[in-house]
Amino acid sequence: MMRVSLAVRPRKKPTIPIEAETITPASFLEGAEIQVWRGNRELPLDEVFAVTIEGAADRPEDVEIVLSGDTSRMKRVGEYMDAGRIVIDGDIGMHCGNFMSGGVIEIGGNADGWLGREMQGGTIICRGNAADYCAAGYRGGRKGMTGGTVEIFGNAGDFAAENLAGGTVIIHGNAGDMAGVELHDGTLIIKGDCRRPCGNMSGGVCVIYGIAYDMLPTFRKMGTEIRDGREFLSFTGDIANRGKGNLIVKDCTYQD
Amino acid sequence: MKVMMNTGRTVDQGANVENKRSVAYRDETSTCFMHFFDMMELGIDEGENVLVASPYGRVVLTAAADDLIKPGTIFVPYGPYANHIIGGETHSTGMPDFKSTEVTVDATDEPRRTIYELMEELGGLPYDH
Amino acid sequence: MIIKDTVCPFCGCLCDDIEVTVEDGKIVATDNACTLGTSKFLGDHRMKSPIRRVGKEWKEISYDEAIDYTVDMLLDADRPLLYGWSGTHGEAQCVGVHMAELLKGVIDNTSSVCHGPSILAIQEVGHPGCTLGQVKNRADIIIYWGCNPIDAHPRHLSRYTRYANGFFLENSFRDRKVIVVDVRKSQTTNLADEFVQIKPGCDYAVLSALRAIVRGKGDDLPRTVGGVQREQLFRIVDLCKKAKFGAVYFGLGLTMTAGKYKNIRNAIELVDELNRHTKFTISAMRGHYNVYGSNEVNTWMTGYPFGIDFSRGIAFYNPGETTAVDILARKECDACLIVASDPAAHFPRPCIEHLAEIPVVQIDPYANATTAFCDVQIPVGITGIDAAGTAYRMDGVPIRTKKVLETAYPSDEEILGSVYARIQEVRQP
Amino acid sequence: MSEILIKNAYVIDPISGVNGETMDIAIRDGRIVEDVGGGAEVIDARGALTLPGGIDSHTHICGTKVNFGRYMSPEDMRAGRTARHGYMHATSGYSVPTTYGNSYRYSRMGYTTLLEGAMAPLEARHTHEEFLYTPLQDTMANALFDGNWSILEAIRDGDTKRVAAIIGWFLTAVKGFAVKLTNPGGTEAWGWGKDVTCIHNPVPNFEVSPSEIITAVVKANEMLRLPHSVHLHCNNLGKPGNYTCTMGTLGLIPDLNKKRQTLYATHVQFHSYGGSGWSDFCSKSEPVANVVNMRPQIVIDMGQVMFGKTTTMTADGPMEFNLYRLHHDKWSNHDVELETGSGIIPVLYRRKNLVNAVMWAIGLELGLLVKDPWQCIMATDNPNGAPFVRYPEVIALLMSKKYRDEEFATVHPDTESRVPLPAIEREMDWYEIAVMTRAAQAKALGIVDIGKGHLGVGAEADVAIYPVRADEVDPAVDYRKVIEAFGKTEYTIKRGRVVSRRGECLVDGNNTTIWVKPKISEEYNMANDPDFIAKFDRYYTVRMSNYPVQDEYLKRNLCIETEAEL
Repeated sequence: MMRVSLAVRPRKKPTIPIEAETITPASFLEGAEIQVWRGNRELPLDEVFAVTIEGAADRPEDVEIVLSGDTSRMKRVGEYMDAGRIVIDGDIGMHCGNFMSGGVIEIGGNADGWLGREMQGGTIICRGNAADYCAAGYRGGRKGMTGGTVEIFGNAGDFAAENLAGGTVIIHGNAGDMAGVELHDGTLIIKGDCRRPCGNMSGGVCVIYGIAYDMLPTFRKMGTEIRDGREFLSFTGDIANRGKGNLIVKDCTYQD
Repeated sequence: MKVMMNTGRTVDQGANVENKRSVAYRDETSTCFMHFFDMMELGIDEGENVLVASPYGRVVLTAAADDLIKPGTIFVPYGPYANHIIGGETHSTGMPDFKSTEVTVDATDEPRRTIYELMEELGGLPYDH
Repeated sequence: MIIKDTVCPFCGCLCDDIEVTVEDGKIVATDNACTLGTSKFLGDHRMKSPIRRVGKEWKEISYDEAIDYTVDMLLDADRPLLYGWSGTHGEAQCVGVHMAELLKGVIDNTSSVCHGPSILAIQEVGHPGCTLGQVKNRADIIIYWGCNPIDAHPRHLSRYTRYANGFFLENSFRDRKVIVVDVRKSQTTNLADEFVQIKPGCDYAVLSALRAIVRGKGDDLPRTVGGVQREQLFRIVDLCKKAKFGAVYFGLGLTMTAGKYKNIRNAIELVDELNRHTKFTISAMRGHYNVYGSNEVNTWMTGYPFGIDFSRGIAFYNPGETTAVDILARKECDACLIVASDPAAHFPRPCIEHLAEIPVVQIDPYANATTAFCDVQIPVGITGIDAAGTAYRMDGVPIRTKKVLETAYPSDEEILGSVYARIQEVRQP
Repeated sequence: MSEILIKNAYVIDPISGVNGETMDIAIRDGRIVEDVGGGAEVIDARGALTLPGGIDSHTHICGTKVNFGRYMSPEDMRAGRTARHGYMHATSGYSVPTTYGNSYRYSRMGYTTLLEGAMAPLEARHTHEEFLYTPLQDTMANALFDGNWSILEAIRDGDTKRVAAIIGWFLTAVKGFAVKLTNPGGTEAWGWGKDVTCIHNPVPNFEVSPSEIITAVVKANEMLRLPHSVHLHCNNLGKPGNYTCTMGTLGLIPDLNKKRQTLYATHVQFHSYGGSGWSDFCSKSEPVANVVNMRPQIVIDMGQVMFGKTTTMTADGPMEFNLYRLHHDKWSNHDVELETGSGIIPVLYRRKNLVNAVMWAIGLELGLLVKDPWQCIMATDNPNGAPFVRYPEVIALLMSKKYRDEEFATVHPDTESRVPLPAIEREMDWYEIAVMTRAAQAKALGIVDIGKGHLGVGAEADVAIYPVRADEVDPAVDYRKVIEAFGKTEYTIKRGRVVSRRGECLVDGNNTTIWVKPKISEEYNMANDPDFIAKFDRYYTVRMSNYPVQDEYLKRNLCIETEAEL
């Protein structure tokens, strides 16, 4: 096992983002010098982090990376990660786990926007809140997340699981506006409340255990079903879009 | 009183947008258009000042009655006064909530400030040559 | 001297039939222009020379000193933001893109707080549109949604829609129907044949409902949607399907409200659906006279219309992350060059608070709210009045604006060209 | 005075009648000369294949529609991104790259001249602006006349001279190079959401048919003595069974010009479809190629499709809407008042899709079945059939039966019963490829006389040196070497300067825009025609005085003046 500890050093301009897509288990195997970017300057990893490496590994599965300190502006950590483990003690910046295909990312604090964007596999666990576009897609693309699991223990921002095309997204708290918008396939579970879920949905499943506020008028009510001993309302839609998705909600309100 | 603040372009705002030091621009962008009923509830008349506050800041505007405005909402022409109390949240779309900020409106005796006074409050230095 | 067929550099209508009267080196009158255009042509109180803030004082400096300051500021920055651009010509915008590329900075234009969401929607579903003349000559139904042209684009109705006769419409006022959809009554709603008043924040739901009706699924809808009776929605769909040519124009009432670009996407998909029955188009009511040009220039040079981050050398685009309001509100830039716009008047408060903390240079003919946050401001000629150049109308038609006044002010293009040349000396020897 | 001497070049220069001769090429101040002094820069070509600079006579690289293709496709822009380095600006995009992306990628493939296939006159300024940022190729643009109201009216009135006069006015105003008809009449019908279904179908409200438009404009084009012929995108693009419409159209064309063809029919692959629907869709390349073989007045380009992702864009608005209804992806449309239309959608051509596989085969069949390579130009209608970076593969497919067979084995199995491709043995040689990629283009466009497409003394020194020994490599066997060689030149020389070397672009570039100006008598000068002016003022939304493209947009340009018979 290799354990890599990265402790953020104090920074003069702490809000200028750092782009660190090089922080993945695989890159520490190669032994090459790892660079990150602060704005338009490329810097060696150890200028930004105090780096401690214990043990050794010859495959990414055996690498664990632990980030500590203020990592809230560190973007793209774990991008394209395919195996191994990244543990983030605090908050993490945007695009954590983009295109991830395997392994585990565990975030102790909050995650900024686009957590697990276009994720293909693996697991992301966020103990705090996730900001907008959690498990979503890219501008202009037709497919968002296609596989794997994202689990948020806090709340999610707006456009959660936008363009979801596979995999499972579980939000234990509330989701914001337009969760599951353009959902094609896969499963979105929201344990709390949300607003205007699943607009333009064409397939897949979304279950909301709380209240769906401002439900869209273009979901056809199919009846009720029992989940965990409680009665839920079952809808199909979005009929604005020839949609065949299933939207199951505990309760809902409309903008009438 | 809690209301939803809408902002937008108006002819008078646009006609003076290249001359922000003008009284006309200041007067237009510091006007709080609201329904007569809401003004009655606040106990104010046309031309009196109101204090409009949001979690991001507070600003004094001059009330004007407009029966096109729905009760429970106010309209403030797009400009520095409205922006003084709008947050930087864009829902990750790049676009702030210019048309839907929840604010409180109260009657006030405080005077309305100039644009440069607003800018000074935010750390700017007026230029008035 | 009267100069005919002058192009108005105010709004996206880019009217090119203005007559400008120039006497003694000043514009004294305009003909055909609206209130907005006239005020711009007759504008006064220009800044005389570049200024620099020194402590609590303003000091006049030379153009060379101002350019030096700008160059140093930009070269020192880790993440410079180059913002504005919609109020200047394509030629200047091109220099801006080259500069952003060489500096590895972020370049964004005012569309991010205007029709940026419309662009995001177009990137998801495309854009069935047309030039304004197509509407003038053919459209028998016009829908204004979330916009108020009487105030923001005063001649739109007379040149292209309500009052404009065309090849296939000899009596426009009689033969065209105008529907206005908005959350509030306005001057424009008074001119409508039909006004649809919807509750704030309900545009998306109403658009979804209309799509369902066009698809013949209206019976599944509730009785009212977003404050609108279902019967009214049916009536509107019926009018649209019966039309020979329909045109939707939308404004910030759709781009700025909850859901932002998803509202526009829904509107575009409604128009797509209507095209299965008749001819329909949809277009954005663009604000600044050349905001569309800044999108065009950015696109052909970088691949993206706005919000482009060159920090890593290659162009990266992600509005919401690489757009000016987000970058400023999140304090993610450490210097800002502002060209032809006034963010201190038009941006939310947290953005302005960050502008106060970082070095700022502004290139603009007038003192404005942003001046208060500048370290240096460089006055320039007004594009379309004392400098000629290219602008793109709201429908993508490029028009060359004229130079009608002779002044000593350098143009945006010249100032930016000097700054770029100096940056090249350092970064590309 | 700058001088270059290319030594030991293995030259194929069809226009000059050179087929595989090892020789030296002397260049002075941008032109080919007899010889140069001892101080000349020497480039040793070491026997490498040396051709005149490549010419693309039908591509979409600059202008409103192309830029909208970029604008709506941030996902396409994620591919092909490069950072600024040296003289090269940053680039983005795969199927619709940025202007610099287009210019650099064409340059590394040895292309030095490009014709933008479709420019809406009202938006011509935009095309010219983008030309300024396409620095490594000379540029020119076809102006669209398919739905031009004044022309439709003049045709209805039977006044061909007036048709010519109007075309002349517009071409000069917009600094266009040639006359383009895209789905003639169909784009006007699309103004009402309709289309024309065959060449004899009248255009709503104008009482003219596509066949009348085509024949009148072809005559007018010759009256104006334009260097290029009419450039036609036939009606009914992409519809099963459209080959009859295509053959009917080609049959309309008389032989009116001794120097070149009378009609250039573009992307004929998309117009050579049999079947009554998608279920019995099949190739009709043979009858179409036969018509071309019998009619020397016709030149076509292939419109080859290659498998993969791309973006389709055309002035043919109704066709794009039909395509959108098949694909359900995003769709853009842009109608241009009084003139034309356009549409854009992204597509993915799949090997395992029967229709796509048939399309792929048809393009190659046209290339192989048209006997005279001067009559069939290699092109993909970039980016409609495929982005131009796929040209090297298209060339290799034309040169190697082995490669074709290997590819054929990977496509939908039913393709075999729908296309004649597997039975075609022909393998093109280097000379034929040189014809199909530059010489035929220069001749068809009528730009040989200004020094394009050949290496004779006096020609523009546009030269492409490819890293392949044509006398040693057998393209039918070593087709991989062909693909590699045509993908990246050893040297690309533009107007006597080395502009790219092994894929690196070395200069900022400074291109020339070529346009035409027919000299027309005062009697036919539309600028003085009261009816033309009145209609212009009434129906356009731009003032007539603001319409013409100003000189500022042509930094460096070459105007070809013609003596019109008017």
